[in-house]
Amino acid sequence: MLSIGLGHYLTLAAIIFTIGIVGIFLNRKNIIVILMSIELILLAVNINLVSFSIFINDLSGQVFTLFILTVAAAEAAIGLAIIVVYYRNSGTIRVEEIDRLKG
Amino acid sequence: MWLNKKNEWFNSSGRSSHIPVGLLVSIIIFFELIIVIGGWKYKPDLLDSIAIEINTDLTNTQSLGSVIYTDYIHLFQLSGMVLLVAMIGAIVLTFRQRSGVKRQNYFKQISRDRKDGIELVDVENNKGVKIDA
Amino acid sequence: MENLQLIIPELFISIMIMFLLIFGVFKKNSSQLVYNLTTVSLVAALALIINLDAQIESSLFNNSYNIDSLARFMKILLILSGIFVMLSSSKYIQISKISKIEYPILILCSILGMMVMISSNDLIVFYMGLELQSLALYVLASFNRDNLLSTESGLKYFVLSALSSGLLLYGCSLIYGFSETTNFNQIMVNTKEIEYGLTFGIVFILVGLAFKISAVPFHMWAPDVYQGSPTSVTVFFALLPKIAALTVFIRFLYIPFYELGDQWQMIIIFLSIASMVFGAVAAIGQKNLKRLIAYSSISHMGYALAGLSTGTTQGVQSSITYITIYLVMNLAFFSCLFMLKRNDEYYENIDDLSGLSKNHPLLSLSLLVVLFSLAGIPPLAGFFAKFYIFVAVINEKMYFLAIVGLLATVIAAFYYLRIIKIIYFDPEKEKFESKHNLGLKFTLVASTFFILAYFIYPSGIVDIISQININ
Amino acid sequence: MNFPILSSLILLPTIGALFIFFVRSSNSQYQSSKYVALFITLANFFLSLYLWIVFDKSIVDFQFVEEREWISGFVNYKVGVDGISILFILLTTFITPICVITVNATIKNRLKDFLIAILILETFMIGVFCSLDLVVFYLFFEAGLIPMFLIIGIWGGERRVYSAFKFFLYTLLGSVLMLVAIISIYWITGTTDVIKLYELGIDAKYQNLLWLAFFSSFAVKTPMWPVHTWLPDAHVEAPTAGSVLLAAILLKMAGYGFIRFSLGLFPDASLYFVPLVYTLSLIAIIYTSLVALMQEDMKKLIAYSSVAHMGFVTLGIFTMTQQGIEGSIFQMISHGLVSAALFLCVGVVYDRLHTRLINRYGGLVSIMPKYAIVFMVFTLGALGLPGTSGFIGEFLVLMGAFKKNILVATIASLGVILGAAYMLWLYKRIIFGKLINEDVKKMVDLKRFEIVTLWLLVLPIIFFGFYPEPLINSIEVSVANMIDMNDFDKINKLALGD
Repeated sequence: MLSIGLGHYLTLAAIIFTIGIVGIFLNRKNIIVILMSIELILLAVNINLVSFSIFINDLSGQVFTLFILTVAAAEAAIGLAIIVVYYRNSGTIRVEEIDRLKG
Repeated sequence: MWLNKKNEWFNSSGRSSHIPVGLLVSIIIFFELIIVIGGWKYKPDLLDSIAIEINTDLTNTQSLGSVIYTDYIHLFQLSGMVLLVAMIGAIVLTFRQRSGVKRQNYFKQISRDRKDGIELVDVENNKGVKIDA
Repeated sequence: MENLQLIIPELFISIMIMFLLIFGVFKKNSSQLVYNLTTVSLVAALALIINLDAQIESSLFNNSYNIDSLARFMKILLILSGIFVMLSSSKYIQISKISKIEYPILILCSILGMMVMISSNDLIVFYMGLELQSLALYVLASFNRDNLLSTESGLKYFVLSALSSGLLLYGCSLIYGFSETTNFNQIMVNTKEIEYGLTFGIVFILVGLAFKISAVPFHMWAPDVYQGSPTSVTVFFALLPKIAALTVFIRFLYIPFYELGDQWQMIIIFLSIASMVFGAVAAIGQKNLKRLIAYSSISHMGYALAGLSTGTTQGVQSSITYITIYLVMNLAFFSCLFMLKRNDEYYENIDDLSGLSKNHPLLSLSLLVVLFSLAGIPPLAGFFAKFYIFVAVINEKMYFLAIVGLLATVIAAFYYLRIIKIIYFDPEKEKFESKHNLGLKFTLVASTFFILAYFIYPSGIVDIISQININ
Repeated sequence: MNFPILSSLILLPTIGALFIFFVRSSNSQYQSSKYVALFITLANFFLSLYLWIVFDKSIVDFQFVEEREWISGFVNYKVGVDGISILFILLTTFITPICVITVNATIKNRLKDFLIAILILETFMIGVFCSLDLVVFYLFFEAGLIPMFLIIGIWGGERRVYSAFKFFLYTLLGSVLMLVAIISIYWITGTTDVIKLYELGIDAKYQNLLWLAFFSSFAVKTPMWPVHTWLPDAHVEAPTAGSVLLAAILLKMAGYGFIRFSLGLFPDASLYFVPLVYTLSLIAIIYTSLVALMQEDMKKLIAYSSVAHMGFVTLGIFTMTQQGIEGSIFQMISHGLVSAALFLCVGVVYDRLHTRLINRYGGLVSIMPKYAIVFMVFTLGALGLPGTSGFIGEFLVLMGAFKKNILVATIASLGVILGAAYMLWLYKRIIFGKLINEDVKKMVDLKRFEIVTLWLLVLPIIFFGFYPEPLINSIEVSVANMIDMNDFDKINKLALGD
């Protein structure tokens, strides 16, 4: 029988983290996807922290997770607000068209 | 380093050239992370063990609460500030006061009393009254 | 019972944030008033910090919040720069129509976040401070919400900074897992042996921090954000977050990871060399002054990192000296930038400076001083900044780093000279306005004077900094 | 004596510059600011003259030493003079007022800024020659780049931007390695105080690398072949006063540095690298003399001749004999006077005709006889005719060289002949020949201030040509001490014995 150990949680977190990174770097269409990818990364971190916290029997990991959740909410709010104002100005949120600044 | 590709990533030129590179890099990252996990030599027994016993007198939520409001109170307050910033930020960026829209002024409405609303006028015969003068 | 007296400055700023917010909302058209009150409360906070007993080395909240000489010095530096930034940019935000009550409040919030970062001695505290700072900065970058460039810079900064926070967090989670604690001192105790997990945690954290101080190869956001943001925000970006991030860098490298010096030293050296060289080379072709100063600050961060890479107290002190002088130079540079105004429009291209010396001899003289100082030519302050760094680096026999750094100085001198050439050798253009508000003038005069007169008594700052002890 | 005479020498020009800076500018005050500058520089000259008089020439030690804590626990501000440096200070304070006088004709715009730049430059130049601490020396050495860059760039000719950049970047690149070396010396020996370093000595195993680092800086500044290419550009484009300062004083900083630091601090390495220096010096002497022969531009010709003369200087220094070093110092002083004078002469005709091309002139002797006379003296001085100061220098250098290596000395003597060739040919083409060009005929002879400045230079050139004693006296003891201290004599004898 396969019992689920720390390694499995960490692998799951690694997979999610990688998906998040890939999502940011390979996505060309929609900036919202980047926002989601960032949430994925934070999620991966949370899984890591919670599983570590359980396995080393230390609460601070879970506390950390709670604060990360708070921050993630705040970040999503501000991220969406910025996307909204950007959309108002440029009429697009396609990633490949965000190129006015260069030099 | 792959993060240099930022501009290309934002630019539309070089349409698909970065995808294999990105994938490759991601796979490398992933395997590195797996190696990290697999290479945990610190406490090898932990890898296979299932979650350890937790003191059942307190529920997890209770114990979390007890530390958050004591040991981590400064962070708790600070997260309040973070949320405040998020609020201010979202409002200042997206909230627009449209001009030309009629609004209610509640305070004015409820603080209205009789002498503001009614005016008694002595009307002379056959003269009439001018309203909204 | 915690000794809350030690965090009175932080408490004071938090209370001022809330008070000013309420005040600003209920009093109509009070944006200017709130702005001035913010400046005043920063001055008050500065007084409160200075008033704290300098001898106290203490840590609060289960040893997660350090009040020590490093934190004290960096906070003073932080708030002083904040005051000068506020003084110099007040006119700018009125003219570019971003004068809202939220602007100074967000600045206060981000300063609060930076103060937390500076004092942090715990992964969680550090992260919360960092996020408080970054969230306010995202909004500030896109504060000119009707301007495409400003919102785009905000967006780019948001995406990349959030990504770097993610990497950093992942690193934190690994460190937590492998050391079983989030406290810096405890991490040092628990990580005597080197493991893969720790190394990766360090790498992830260093990458995240490198993002924050825009070290190559994690610098790509800096030029775009510097250029697109309103100049008043750019100057903020160029000064304050660097102080906080550098302090955190010092804390990470010298407390939790001190024993693992072999692991991070090569990384820091690489970041340092790449930043110095790339910053110098990439700045050569730039046309926009803000973009140029972004590359220049990338290069300067390389020098600050070179000091850190030595792994010695002397190296850290030289980095702190470097960042102090860097702040003054950038403050002076941006004050000059704020003066390039004509008919309520600000100019920020290098060509706009053409022949400036004929119409504005004093302004161009200060620019001359600032640019030569940025290039590190003696006897100006910029030279001493580099000098201390190289003294520390050469003491560790890192000749390669020193020579590369000095060669990068020569490359960098080229583009600073180019600006000087445009100011002094080229034909003149239309005049700029010569009336400026007092705060801006004061900032420029004070910072230029500092740069010019630094060589008379160089020991002053060094003596203060040499009292900072790291461990 | 407690009066800080050297610091006053250093600071006085800066105070003058500040004074000029803070006086509000208007056209009428342009003149007054010039008088202020002249007054300050002259005061400085007399101060340094006084210094030379009270200076005890028979003492080996540094005199008028001032020491003050500067960067605490690390570097002290330390200045002092010995018989060698006092001459260079005197040269500096002598040439600067002459430059101030010439601004009348050459500088049309931003006179005030120009005077400020010159005064600040004087501060740095004097600082270089009297600093007795490596860091202080480096500070002054590098700081001089700023005013010179501006002088070339703002008031220069057509290609001023290119030349200014080339000048700045070349010299900066050269000197960064010196900074590394200075800091390394601090960590090796624990001090950057030159006097202490003389006593302590530096471990021979470090000397070669350190020597090379210093050499990279001084070689660019001297300039030695093959890094001399910035010099012709800078000279050609700089305004007259700038060229004068550059040729007369800035180039001497490096020669001074060779004597004070390369020989003084790294005697073993200096000996080791003698063949390298000989080779480069000889190439400089022969090659640049040949290049000078082909020049069409007067300033370029003089610039190349400077490179050749500086070749003699480096050659003389690295003979490490009493005669050679004394000759080099003498040559530097003499070249400071002669090249300054030649650039002034070029400036005189350039102001009138606005061209530096040699073939546009010709037959000036009948139009400008006074000019022809002074120019003759300077030409002869430059080619080293006996009776001019140039002769003494070259003669001593060659004497030193013959003592060490006959082949080298012979090749160097060839350079003297080439020098005579290009200088006389230049003189012939400008002063004699037919009067062809109409506009040349309209040229007027020397004005009063030009006569004054040029004769001020003629006098010392001839005086020291016939009576070199005062200069030689001044340097003799210091040079002998340096040779003693580092056992050059013994090494020389050993080398000869082989």
